[in-house]
Amino acid sequence: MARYILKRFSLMIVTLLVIITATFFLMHSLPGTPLKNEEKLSPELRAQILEQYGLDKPAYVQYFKFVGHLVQGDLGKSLNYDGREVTDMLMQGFGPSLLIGSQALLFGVLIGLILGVLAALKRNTWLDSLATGASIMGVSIPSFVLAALLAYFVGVKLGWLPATGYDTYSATIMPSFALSFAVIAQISRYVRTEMVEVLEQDYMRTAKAKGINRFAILVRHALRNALIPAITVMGPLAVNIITGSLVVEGIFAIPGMGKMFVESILNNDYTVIMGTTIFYSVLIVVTLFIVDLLYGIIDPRIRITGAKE
Amino acid sequence: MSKILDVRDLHVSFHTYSGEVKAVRGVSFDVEKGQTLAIVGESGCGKSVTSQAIMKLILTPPGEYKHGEVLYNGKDLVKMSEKEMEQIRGKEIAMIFQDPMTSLNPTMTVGKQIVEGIIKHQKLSKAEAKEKAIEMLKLVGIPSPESRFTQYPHQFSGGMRQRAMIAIALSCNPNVLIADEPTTALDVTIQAQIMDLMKDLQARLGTSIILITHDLGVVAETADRVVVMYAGKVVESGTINEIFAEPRHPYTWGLMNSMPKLNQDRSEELSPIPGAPPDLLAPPKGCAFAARCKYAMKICQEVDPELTEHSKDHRVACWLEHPMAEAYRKEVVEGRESV
Amino acid sequence: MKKKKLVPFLALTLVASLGVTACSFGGDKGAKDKGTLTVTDRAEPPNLDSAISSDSASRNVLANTQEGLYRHSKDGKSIEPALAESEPKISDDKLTYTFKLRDSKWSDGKPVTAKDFEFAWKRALAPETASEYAFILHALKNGKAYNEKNGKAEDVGVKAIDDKTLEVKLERVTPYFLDLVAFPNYLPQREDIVKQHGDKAGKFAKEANTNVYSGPFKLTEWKHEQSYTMEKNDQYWDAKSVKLNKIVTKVMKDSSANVNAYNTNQVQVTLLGTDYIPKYKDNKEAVSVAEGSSWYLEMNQKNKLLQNKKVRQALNLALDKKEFQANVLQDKSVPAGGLVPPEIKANGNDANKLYREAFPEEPKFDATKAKSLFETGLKELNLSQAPALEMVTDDTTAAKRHGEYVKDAYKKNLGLEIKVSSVPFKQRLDRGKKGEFDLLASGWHADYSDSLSFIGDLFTSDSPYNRGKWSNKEYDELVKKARENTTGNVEERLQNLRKAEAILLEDAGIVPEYYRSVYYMVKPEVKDMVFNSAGFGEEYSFKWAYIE
Amino acid sequence: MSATEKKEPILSVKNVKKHFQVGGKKILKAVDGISFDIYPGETLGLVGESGCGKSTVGRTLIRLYNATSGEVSFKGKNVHELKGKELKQLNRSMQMIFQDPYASLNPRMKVMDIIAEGIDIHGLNGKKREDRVIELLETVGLNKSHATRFPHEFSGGQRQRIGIARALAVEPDFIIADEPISALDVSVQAQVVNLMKKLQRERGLTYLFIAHDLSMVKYISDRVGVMYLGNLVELADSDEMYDNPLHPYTQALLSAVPIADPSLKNERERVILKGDVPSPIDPPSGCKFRTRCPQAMDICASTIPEWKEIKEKHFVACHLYN
Amino acid sequence: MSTEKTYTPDLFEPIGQLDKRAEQLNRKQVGVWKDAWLRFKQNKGALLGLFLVLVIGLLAIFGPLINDYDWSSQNVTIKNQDTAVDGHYFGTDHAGRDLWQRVWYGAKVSLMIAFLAVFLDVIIGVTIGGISGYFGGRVDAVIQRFIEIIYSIPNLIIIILLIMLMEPGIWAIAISIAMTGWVPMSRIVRAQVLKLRSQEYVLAARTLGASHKRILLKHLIPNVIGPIIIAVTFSIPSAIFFEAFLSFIGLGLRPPEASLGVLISEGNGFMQLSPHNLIWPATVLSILMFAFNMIGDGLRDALDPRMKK
Repeated sequence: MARYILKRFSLMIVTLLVIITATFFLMHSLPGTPLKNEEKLSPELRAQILEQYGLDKPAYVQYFKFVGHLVQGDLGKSLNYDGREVTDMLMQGFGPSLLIGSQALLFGVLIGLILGVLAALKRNTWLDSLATGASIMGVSIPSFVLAALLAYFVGVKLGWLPATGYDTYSATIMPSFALSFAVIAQISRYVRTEMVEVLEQDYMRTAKAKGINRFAILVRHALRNALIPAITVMGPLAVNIITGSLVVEGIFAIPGMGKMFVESILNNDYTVIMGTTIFYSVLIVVTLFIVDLLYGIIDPRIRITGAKE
Repeated sequence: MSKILDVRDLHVSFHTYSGEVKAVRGVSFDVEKGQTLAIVGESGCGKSVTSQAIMKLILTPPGEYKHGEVLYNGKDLVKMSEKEMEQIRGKEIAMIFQDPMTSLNPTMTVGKQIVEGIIKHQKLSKAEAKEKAIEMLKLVGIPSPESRFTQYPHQFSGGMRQRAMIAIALSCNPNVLIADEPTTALDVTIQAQIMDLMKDLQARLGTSIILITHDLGVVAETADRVVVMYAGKVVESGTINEIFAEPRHPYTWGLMNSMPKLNQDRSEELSPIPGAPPDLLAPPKGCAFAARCKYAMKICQEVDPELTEHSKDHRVACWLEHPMAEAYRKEVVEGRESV
Repeated sequence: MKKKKLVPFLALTLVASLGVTACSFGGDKGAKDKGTLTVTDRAEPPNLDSAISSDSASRNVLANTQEGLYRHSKDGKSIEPALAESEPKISDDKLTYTFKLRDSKWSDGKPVTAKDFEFAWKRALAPETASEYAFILHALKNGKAYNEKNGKAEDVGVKAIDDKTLEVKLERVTPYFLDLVAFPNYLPQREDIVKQHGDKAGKFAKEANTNVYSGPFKLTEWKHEQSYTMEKNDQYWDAKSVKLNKIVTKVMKDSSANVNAYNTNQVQVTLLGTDYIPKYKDNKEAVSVAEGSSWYLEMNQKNKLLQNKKVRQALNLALDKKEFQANVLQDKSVPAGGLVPPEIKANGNDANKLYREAFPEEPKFDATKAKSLFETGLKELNLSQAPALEMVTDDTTAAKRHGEYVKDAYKKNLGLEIKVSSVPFKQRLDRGKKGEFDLLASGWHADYSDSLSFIGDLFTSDSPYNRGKWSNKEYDELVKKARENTTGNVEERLQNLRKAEAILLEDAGIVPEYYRSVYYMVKPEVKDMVFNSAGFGEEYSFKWAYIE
Repeated sequence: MSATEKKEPILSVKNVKKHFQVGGKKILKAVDGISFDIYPGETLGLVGESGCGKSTVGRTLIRLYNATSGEVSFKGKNVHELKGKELKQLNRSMQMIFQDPYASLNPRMKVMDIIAEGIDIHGLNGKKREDRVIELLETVGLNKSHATRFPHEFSGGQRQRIGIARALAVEPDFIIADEPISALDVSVQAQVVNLMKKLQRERGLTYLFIAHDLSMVKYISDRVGVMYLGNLVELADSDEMYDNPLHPYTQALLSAVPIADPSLKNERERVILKGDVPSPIDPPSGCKFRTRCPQAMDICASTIPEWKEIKEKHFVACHLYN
Repeated sequence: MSTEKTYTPDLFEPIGQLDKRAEQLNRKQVGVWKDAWLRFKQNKGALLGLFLVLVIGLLAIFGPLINDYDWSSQNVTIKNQDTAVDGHYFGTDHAGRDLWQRVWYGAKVSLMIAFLAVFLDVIIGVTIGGISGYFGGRVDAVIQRFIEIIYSIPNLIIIILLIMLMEPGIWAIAISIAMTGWVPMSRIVRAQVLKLRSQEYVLAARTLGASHKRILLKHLIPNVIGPIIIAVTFSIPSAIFFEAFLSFIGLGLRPPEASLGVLISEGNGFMQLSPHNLIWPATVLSILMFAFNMIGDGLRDALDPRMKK
């Protein structure tokens, strides 16, 4: 097990290095500089400020410098935000994003699970149609359209929940919901398919032949086996939520990472681009890793191969 | 002896996109206390469906109980609610399945899978149930049952899995054990172990067994009575000796002749049954076996023969049994014996 | 068994994330008491160091929390002495200004001294500060030299004679110097505070509680990326004029978020996004504020077609600026006939009148004439058909709309195909700088209220901001005269600038389009909030604002 | 045609090993040094329980796997050194019939194309392709109308016969039948077995018949080899093997076969083996069977028994016969 | 005999075994694809999806011929009309352009981008997955590590950077989407090829001396097509979504070019003033996503042997 984790860990490092390198050079080939007041800068002043920030050096020199600092845990300072520590900015933005993201994930997984299980159990009944309908809506309506509609109709027209901002807990409900919609859809579809398959497995028949009641069979035998494959989509789902948050955070004026990321790219804010990229990459890589571990924990068959030495 | 289970004119269908598959088309047989009844037939003949139908394990939909009753100690199981069935399953009638690989839940320890039924039916505490489960594992011959108790099915070999299945099935002392091809997936040496174990346990516990198999060898060595099925129907039934010594249905003949005997001369040809079983989506008119039957008569294509009693136990569904075909039958039997 | 661990795991994640963020939920926001005003701004101030401030978000905070020698007055159009006791003493050669400071205190009770100004200005010019807006202090003697590492700090023309007297020497006659002094980069700074937090990039100004304030309000809370709060500064010299106790500014970029927040009474003042103008322009709560900016098309002189004067003129005449303003912009922007916006002063404080009032220039549109000019131009170039042109614009909504309109108009009126490339702001600048465009949609905000900021800084042959490289010797000459005006004859200076602009327009060096204005939505109960229509520095001031 | 002793073996296997690498550094010794000969026109049966390596033997002979060591010579040539034309020739003269009638036919190809695959590959243009296929179909008891159908329309027995026709298309001398009947119903097994015997009679084919069904193996084979955990433990003429099994494993195997005659039920003495087959990744030392052998001795744990001809043409590897 | 019926003796004349009939095939001849189609037809939702895709496809091609406007001409005097007058069936947009024209033109562009992206997905995915699966061993290990790395890269970052580097256009967007979209495709192909490679019919072909080419063309590819088609029908809606998403955050096509994403992005701004600007393109987008997902579900049920009953 330890060896497996070590192996995964080294692969993670390589992955991150590739991402960092690719992003760094792609980013540097973007036109323009990170200077925020470029419009008004005379060429002399511009050159001088670039020198001040060390941006006049060739990209590879900057790259090695960046990696050097990174190894020491220093992500550098924002160029656009006049030297605010990127780490501070990330911590600031991560809070709201994490809350909304994890709420969306939790909400989406719970609802999706319930819908999926119901649909599978009541195959070809109105409940199935309802659940399928909900999941189809979820995949068909883009989160950004949904977010805009929610903000206007629920927030402004009905006034049920705050339309924007991040002042009260209630303000996090709509953005979380908008983000969770796609999760509900994916999870419920997935769980339904898996559940239908599991319900037809031989061991379900064995359990039934033991005289265990329906509910116990469902909980003890079916659900867990149906969930195992569903866990594999958790990684991509987390990524989806991150993607969705880029827009949804804007629409609801949530001071999160997504907003920061888009802004940094538009501003050529090199250090922040790198910071957010690394952060997102770590998040994804770690999520995938956790998913794999969870998989091993939940599915005893995997644990053995995972521990194989 | 008393009948513990009496299946009467059972019909089960499956609804698929291409139409209704009539998997079981009127099956009747009974099981007596402490005896072993074997149901034999080729794959797709409806023997597995019949066995699952007894326990009401057929998923509806796509399955449907069209007609018939399954009387267990006089009570009709087909009419029972799911709740009532839960009291029957595992406790009164238990079942073991063909493929021990897929029939055990891969994500639950073997111990838990045994304990589950014990807790449900015997109202024991968890600790007592565990004790009982370990005892069962010991009974079915699994070495070091305490450590095996906490292992998962994938850590068991095929034979051990089937033993564990038997432990599960027998843990609540059922009156009837339905064994659906319990050894098909196993090697001969393991098959011998398992069959031995089943016989041994039957002798100790007095369980009635319904043994579903396609292997006449296994039947010959274990069964008291035999039901031969073809295309969803019973074509012949009788005691073991009647069926093996004096088979009366051409299909039964076919089954026996298509296997080499251990002392069979290598230059002698086997006699296979030509063709393949009919498609139960559209069962043929008349006798379903007619098309493959060497001795088919005109009527076989027109009218389906009914099961008729040849002797007290021995019943056959074949037009050759009809008085009007007596002469022909004699001819046929003589022909067979002369070969 | 293990399944049960999944639910607690997820729950734990949620709890953890709640924990991380719980602290960021403040108390009751958007409180409706009369002392508190809630507004939005589109961006988070990167930091509040006046030496490096270069964006409107930070200027909006600086102008309300700090006080300089001069400030924009209540009418929103002129300037008035602030920490300067009165008008400065100006030497005869108009190169030395001597300011007397009034008695005033920082928010920690210490007096504001002339030293604080000297320190702040020199710090802004210091090369290691790397202030992107340092050029605004280049008006000071040796300011540019020091800033560009060609001079020493001691030689810069700012000096605290004593605690109350500040002597400023200028590089050359600058009639608009007092306007500059009202600019946030000319605010004072406390050396001890800056040094205490010791960071060249203004660490002291990155949080609410690390700085001291000389203005009407002090920053008391700063939740980054989310909101910041200003409260009344009791130490402020004119505290009696200040009526608001508290201003909460929420950071909201998305225009729909802004409107939604306004409509649900979460905020009382917000900037109206382009898309919402048609819906709200006739609303009583909509307040139009002229920006003092000019928007125009630059034509790349590397392109053969655009070298032809008739073609350029045709491009100008073929664009109906009035229709564009009325139907596309739909706000109170003014269709432009010239380069300099009407809010810009004609001659600094000497002749306090607006440039466009002095030299009105109507926007021109004549499709027929444009077509014939265009065809003549093509003939001159021996072209039967004009090649398609690429127009580079920003990728904001407004810029995209603009691009669509121009494309359609030239196609309709000239039969000229335009390929519109909407690119991010940085890319637009980059392509402009490298001359990778045929037409470039540009805009210019004044840095100081004088027409030189447009005519002088933009279209001389050597100007880095002259992206199309239109060049005219006479124009250059006239600008040079106006800029290096050593005689102090302001009337002649003004005439030179005017002549230069006329040359630019006659030769169609650019296609002027509009002088932009923006809409704010302001709840009726908000009174006396000043929107700065002078067009530079901060956008609004709360000093006199109150809630009815 | 009967097996003639004078003839040279058509196929000679000498100490062949096939090891697989599984999960890193572990080695699965699927076939661990076996030797035997097959003579023209005979059928050699190969029996053993699942995982004993019998299928691997078949696949190694026909070069689906490369042998780890040892030599397979077919008609005097080392199979594993063939290249180009000679390899193609081998592909023609040695063919294989597979176990799973559902997996052995490409579901996307018509029967015509499946059978003609060998003809296409080897460019056998002697006769018209179509006629040849029809002829082959008729040989295996099917007919012309079946040629345009897809495999999924056929029953298991029919599919297996199509598989045989495919192998016959290249006119091989030697056919490896890898459990050709174990997936079939009893009534159908005989169809295939009869067909195979008929073909052997008519065409003088040589078979390696791999199976776990001992009664069928005895019926079809001239000689039978028994495998256990990658090794041959016994090899003899069929009748000799069944009448006089020497190796304890063979004895147990034979006694475990259920006999379809209830009258014999109580007469047979059965040897029931304990436990399961050990893992081939980590097999027991010495004689691999010793852990389940009712007659195991001390020597069995330490020494690998020698492969010896105990009687004429009766080989066994067991310490009991030393 | 219990029956009271009487039979005539001629009925008992032996007729013998109907050997030939016994060899006859029972069911009617049904090709693999025909069979899939029969299954597909059973699925009402999938049929509806197919119908909707056809309708939208036809409208995207022929819709613009129905009225007399074109998709790019402005007429600012009639902007934002939400009623269908003068043949403006969907009204007009903010620049007075005919929304009917723009929606169908946009749908066409979106579909083109999606098809292009998915086409690239297939090319890359099938090649890499095929090589990885077919050759296995070390080649496979290397490719799989590589894919693991690609998979962990937050694709959005790469896409955004690429889009900013390339001229935003149909190709740029399609390439960006395909950059990361091929990974799931290659996984599917690899898994299939790995499975098929050891199928007995492939072994049979090998024993017959078939070349790699023949095995690939005759045996592997025809059998992988099913899963590829399924994957394609699920990739198309996600590509459509991604295009819309990129446009929404301002990185897609530039107006006056239209795609559904551009139209939604523009319409979103006018949601409160003239919602039809958002509603029409959002509806068409949602219907497309819905339809392709339904088709995908139907195809999966029809082609995936796992689901076969």
